Amino acid sequence: MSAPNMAVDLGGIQMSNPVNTAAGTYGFGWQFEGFYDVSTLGAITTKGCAAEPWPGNPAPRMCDVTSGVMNSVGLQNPGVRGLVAEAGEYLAGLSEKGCQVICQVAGHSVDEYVAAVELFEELAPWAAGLEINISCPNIAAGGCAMGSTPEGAAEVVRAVRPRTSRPLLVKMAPARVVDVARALEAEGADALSVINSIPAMAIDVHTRRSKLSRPTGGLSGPVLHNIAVRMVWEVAQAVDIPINGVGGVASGEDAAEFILAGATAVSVGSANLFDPECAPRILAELEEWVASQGVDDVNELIGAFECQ
Amino acid sequence: MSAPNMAVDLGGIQMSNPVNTAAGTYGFGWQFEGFYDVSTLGAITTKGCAAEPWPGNPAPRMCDVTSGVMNSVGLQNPGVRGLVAEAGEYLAGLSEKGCQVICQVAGHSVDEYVAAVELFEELAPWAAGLEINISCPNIAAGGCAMGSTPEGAAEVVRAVRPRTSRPLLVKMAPARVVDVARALEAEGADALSVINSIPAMAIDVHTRRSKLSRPTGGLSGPVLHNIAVRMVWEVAQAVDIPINGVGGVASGEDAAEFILAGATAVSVGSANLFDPECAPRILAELEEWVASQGVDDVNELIGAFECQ
Amino acid sequence: MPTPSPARVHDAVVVSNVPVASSLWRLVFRAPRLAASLSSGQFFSIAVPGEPKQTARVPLSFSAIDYDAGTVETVYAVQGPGTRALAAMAPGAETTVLGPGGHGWSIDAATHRCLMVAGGCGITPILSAAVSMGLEGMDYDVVVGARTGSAVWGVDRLVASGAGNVIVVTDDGTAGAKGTTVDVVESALPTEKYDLVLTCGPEPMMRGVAELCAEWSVACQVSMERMMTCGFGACATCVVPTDHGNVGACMGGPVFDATEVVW
Amino acid sequence: MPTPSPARVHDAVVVSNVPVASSLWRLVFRAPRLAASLSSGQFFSIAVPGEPKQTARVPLSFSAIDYDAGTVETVYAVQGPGTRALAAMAPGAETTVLGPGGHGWSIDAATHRCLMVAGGCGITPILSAAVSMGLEGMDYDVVVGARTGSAVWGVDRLVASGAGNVIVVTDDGTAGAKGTTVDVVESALPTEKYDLVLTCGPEPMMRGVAELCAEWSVACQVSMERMMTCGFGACATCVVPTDHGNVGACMGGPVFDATEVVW
Ligand SMILES: Cc1cc2nc3c(=O)[nH]c(=O)nc-3n(C[C@H](O)[C@H](O)[C@H](O)COP(=O)(O)OP(=O)(O)OC[C@H]3O[C@@H](n4cnc5c(N)ncnc54)[C@H](O)[C@@H]3O)c2cc1C
Ligand SMILES: Cc1cc2nc3c(=O)[nH]c(=O)nc-3n(C[C@H](O)[C@H](O)[C@H](O)COP(=O)(O)OP(=O)(O)OC[C@H]3O[C@@H](n4cnc5c(N)ncnc54)[C@H](O)[C@@H]3O)c2cc1C
Ligand SMILES: Cc1cc2nc3c(=O)[nH]c(=O)nc-3n(C[C@H](O)[C@H](O)[C@H](O)COP(=O)(O)O)c2cc1C
Ligand SMILES: Cc1cc2nc3c(=O)[nH]c(=O)nc-3n(C[C@H](O)[C@H](O)[C@H](O)COP(=O)(O)O)c2cc1C
Ligand code: FES
Ligand code: FES
Repeated sequence: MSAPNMAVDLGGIQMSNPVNTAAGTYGFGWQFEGFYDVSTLGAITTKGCAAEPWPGNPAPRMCDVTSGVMNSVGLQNPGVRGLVAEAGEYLAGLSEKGCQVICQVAGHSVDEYVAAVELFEELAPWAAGLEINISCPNIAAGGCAMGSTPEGAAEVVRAVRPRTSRPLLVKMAPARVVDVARALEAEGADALSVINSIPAMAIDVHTRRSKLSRPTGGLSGPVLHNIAVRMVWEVAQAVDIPINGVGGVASGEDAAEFILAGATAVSVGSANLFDPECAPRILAELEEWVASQGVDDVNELIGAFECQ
Repeated sequence: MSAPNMAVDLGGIQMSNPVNTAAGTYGFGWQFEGFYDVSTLGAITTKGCAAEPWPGNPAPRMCDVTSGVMNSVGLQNPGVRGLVAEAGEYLAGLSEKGCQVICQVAGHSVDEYVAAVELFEELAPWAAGLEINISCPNIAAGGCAMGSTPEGAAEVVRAVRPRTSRPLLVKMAPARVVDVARALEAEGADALSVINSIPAMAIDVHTRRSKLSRPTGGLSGPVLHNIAVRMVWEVAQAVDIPINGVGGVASGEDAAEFILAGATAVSVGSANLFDPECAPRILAELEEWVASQGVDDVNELIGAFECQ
Repeated sequence: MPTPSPARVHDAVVVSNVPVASSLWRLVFRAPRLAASLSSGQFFSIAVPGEPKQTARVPLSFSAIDYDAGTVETVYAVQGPGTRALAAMAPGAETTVLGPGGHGWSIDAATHRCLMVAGGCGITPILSAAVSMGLEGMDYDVVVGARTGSAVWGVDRLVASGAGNVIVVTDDGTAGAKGTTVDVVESALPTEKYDLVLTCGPEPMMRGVAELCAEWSVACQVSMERMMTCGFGACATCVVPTDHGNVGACMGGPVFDATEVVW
Repeated sequence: MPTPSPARVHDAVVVSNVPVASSLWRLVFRAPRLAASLSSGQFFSIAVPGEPKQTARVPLSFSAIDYDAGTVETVYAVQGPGTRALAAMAPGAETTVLGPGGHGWSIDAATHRCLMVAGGCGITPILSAAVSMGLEGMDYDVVVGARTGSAVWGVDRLVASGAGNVIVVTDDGTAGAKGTTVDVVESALPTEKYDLVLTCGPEPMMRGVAELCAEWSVACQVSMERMMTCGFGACATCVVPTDHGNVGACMGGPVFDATEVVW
């Protein structure tokens, strides 16, 4: 049997395979070139960038918890210009080699999102799509403060949608996902990334303080995988636009679960940090699984979960 | 130094210590008598019971996931009369020995909740309080279908509140906890149990079917602990009634995190199933921690999390 | 109050743990108080530390007990994360076991002649039943089914226990006859005078055996496998539908009278 | 594009792993390619399989390398779940290590005389610095601080490396003088002619040393500890505030020029 077709269309982003990376866990991509040829992935998503640089939160920004980590990075980023200066050439080359580059967009307010989108339009012609992050749990304004209600989420997309003709993804918070997804689809989002990290809290019981520099942080890793699969499944039944499944992917089986639940693409997140060689392995395992299912195209398996 | 005071008041339920058990993970209590003297715990919460017996869902009702389990028991229960016939005498004795018995109440509709509360009023004089379960993720009607919005949650409590003068707890779903908690407080709930298991999905990628007999189930165990701590902290800041922290407690430190985040009592859940001797150990560890904090009363530590 | 399970948490130390057939492993561990308390067809649950994907204990039957050494033997199939992690436990590894669990085979001394039917890793509780019956000098035959020859284990031990006939069948005919255990039962029941059938294996197989027993009015006991979270009656995750409602396999089973089970 | 980290994932086998002082353990593992690539003050990150509470790798400095054997030595403090699980790894245990990470001490051959200041498990990268300087025949003294005498480790090795003075201080005076490393630095800087100070230990200690160095205009390098999720510049969880903004400790450190750090 010949190798199955692995190419998918994520809301207009033509990926050679479904494996993408999750924003904030993959830097700007070049960090992984020492481990493998990044262009073998279907897409990468770059760290969320705003129009102007953000310093992020103070340390400690990370703590270990059961089967995962919590972070409070708070979207430290060099701004769109900084990204382009640091990695523009590299990312343009990556895109030429057939790996799609999705640039994540951050903002504290609708105006900031618009400003960042406009800068990407101007400076990043190589970007295959933009992902609007309305779900960061670690910033005081913007992020999940806006993205956790259908109204707040819709407002952001309504404002940025007219500013770009490129595929527009929205990174969703793990809250009220069905209502928010419907609102985002109605505003013209081309695809949805489901989900961002889940707000959580870890207290050092000896000092009585948070283990992070903020009271709460974002939980990620294998710990949230089954919650994310459920949310992808719920969203897939509610909207017609494609979904990028994110949360706890560390193996081909984890990725396959998302695809069966209805995801077109799958982002590898924290696993990149624990196991920097994992993404190509996950792709290989996924391809093996597709072949084992007796189909010749991964697209036949999207949403192929069988309700008993 | 003498042993610290561990007695707490959970919305009118006088507990000799903060350790409670989570409904559905502790049967009717007698199942643990072979492992230790159950009356040493501050309280136990019995499996949710409805006015009439429920058969629950078909097998498989449980699967293992990373650092936890998922279940779709669906509130199988013998009905209030069945509970009283099976365990009434035992529970009355437990209550006499100073361990408070909290009876959980299940229903598919407001009327069924009311009917169950009335039966408990009639048949279970030994119950120190009733816990209304508006958060089961595994039933088609009632449960979290009603408890995930402030309106639905309020409706149930409005109906049952006048039927009992005993302390009324409400077991909350892990959704919109601040809004729901405020609504429940306004309707006269005496305490809140935060949280029930989180809806999640596990797919067998070879058969493409759910690992449970339903598409989704409730995730529990260490995997949801840090999410539950965050929710307890959010609820504690929003309401003045006491909180019973539930989710992933497997050690005294886990219990201590809930108390620092604002919980008055703490329920041990799935850990009872993996490690049936754990509850008294958790109590001992908690007491040790209280002493280590240089206070002579656990009440001084409730909500003593220090925001930096 | 109803009687709580006699199960307790016992320390256990792995004595040996090796593959004995394709994907079947044989584990022997020392846990004297558990060993002394188990009876044939009961189960125990073993904690597999260090495997994040297996938080609950793994429930297992036992195949033999060495009372002098205080050890328990079990034969298990490597299926998923739990049993994979179990197979990785080396001699000397420490863990805890919970048991005894449930009730086992109920074997009446008046039984005339028994047929045991094991499919796959169902061999484990069947072997312990054979050993018990052998010690009592009872009359029994055993059918052992497997996918393929390399997956067959236990025939020597069954013979040594005192079994009359030990009949092997495999799906692909690479050992014994080609066919299923149900085929063997189908041809045996009309001709041989069995008054009891004990069976453990995949549910469709046990159902087939149970239906034949009903047809020929032979008493039949089935050992049901269910995902178990606790193993002592507290969680209701292990139910088997019976004609008197859902019954927990960990307390009301794992062995059921086949006529009670609603297949 | 900027230069990616030279870190790679290497297989590692534990050679020995034993306590050497109160709560300090010494681990030697074999990973020849890592051993060949590490330079003094750099770090590596080790995976601790089987501990659900430690998903990220544990970042550690090294104290010595045996190039012939292909082994790396590290001395670590048992603090929480990660290092507890590390301490449970027996000889023969297999895992993976990621490295080399970051940039280490930058030691100029023109350095006249160096003072090294180690607090607690900060001894680890200080010992490797001492060994390097010793091999170059350079002139250096070392201050070793600990809470108490039983927590002191490495004095013999420092002496053997060729250190001039090795001064021990403990908080409780049970070994060496009673006091802190900062006290020693405070009295040494005005009188002795050091032109470089290297320090690793608790942040308040390093800050104290850095302030004294600034006062006496002595170059000072500090090895900063930060929670690290990746160790190769991808996640921004390891930042140290510097006068030119937040800098990741895993790529821009762990060794920083003390004057850059905003304490
Ligand atoms: C009372 C009892 C006695 C048993 N005795 C034996 C025995 O002697 N030898 C043996 O090989 N196996 C026995 N089993 C089955 C054994 O418990 C499962 O194979 C094991 O739990 C699989 O876990 P896993 O993580 O390796 O596989 P998983 O990936 O969890 O599952 C693989 C398959 O095994 C089944 N399974 C998984 N967990 C359980 C469970 N807890 N209970 C029942 N089925 C499960 C599932 O249907 C699944 O399809 C027994 C089960 C029970 C309930
Ligand atoms: C570059 C670098 C080199 C290091 N070298 C050594 C060494 O040679 N010897 C040694 O004993 N320790 C060293 N550490 C610290 C070591 O990584 C931590 O002690 C270890 O990660 C603690 O993990 P834990 O789970 O045991 O404890 P936890 O329970 O996680 O934490 C205990 C305490 O240790 C600190 N800590 C925990 N994790 C980290 C981390 N990833 N990075 C920094 N601090 C942490 C926290 O502040 C916490 O208060 C180094 C750290 C870094 C960043
Ligand atoms: C260190 C770190 C930084 C992150 N930064 C971002 C970010 O900039 N934007 C974003 O949308 N998500 C961010 N996330 C969330 C991830 O993209 C992802 O949604 C989440 O971690 C769940 O996936 P995982 O379990 O595979 O990690 C970050 C996660 C981590 C661990
Ligand atoms: C097998 C099982 C059955 C449960 N049944 C109930 C129930 O009847 N009522 C209820 O409110 N919660 C039920 N729960 C949820 C627990 O009470 C608890 O809220 C949840 O498991 C989180 O706590 P834990 O992580 O400590 O288990 C059940 C959980 C499990 C694992
Ligand atoms: S496994 Fe818990 S009741 Fe049977
Ligand atoms: S640890 Fe990830 S960037 Fe430093």
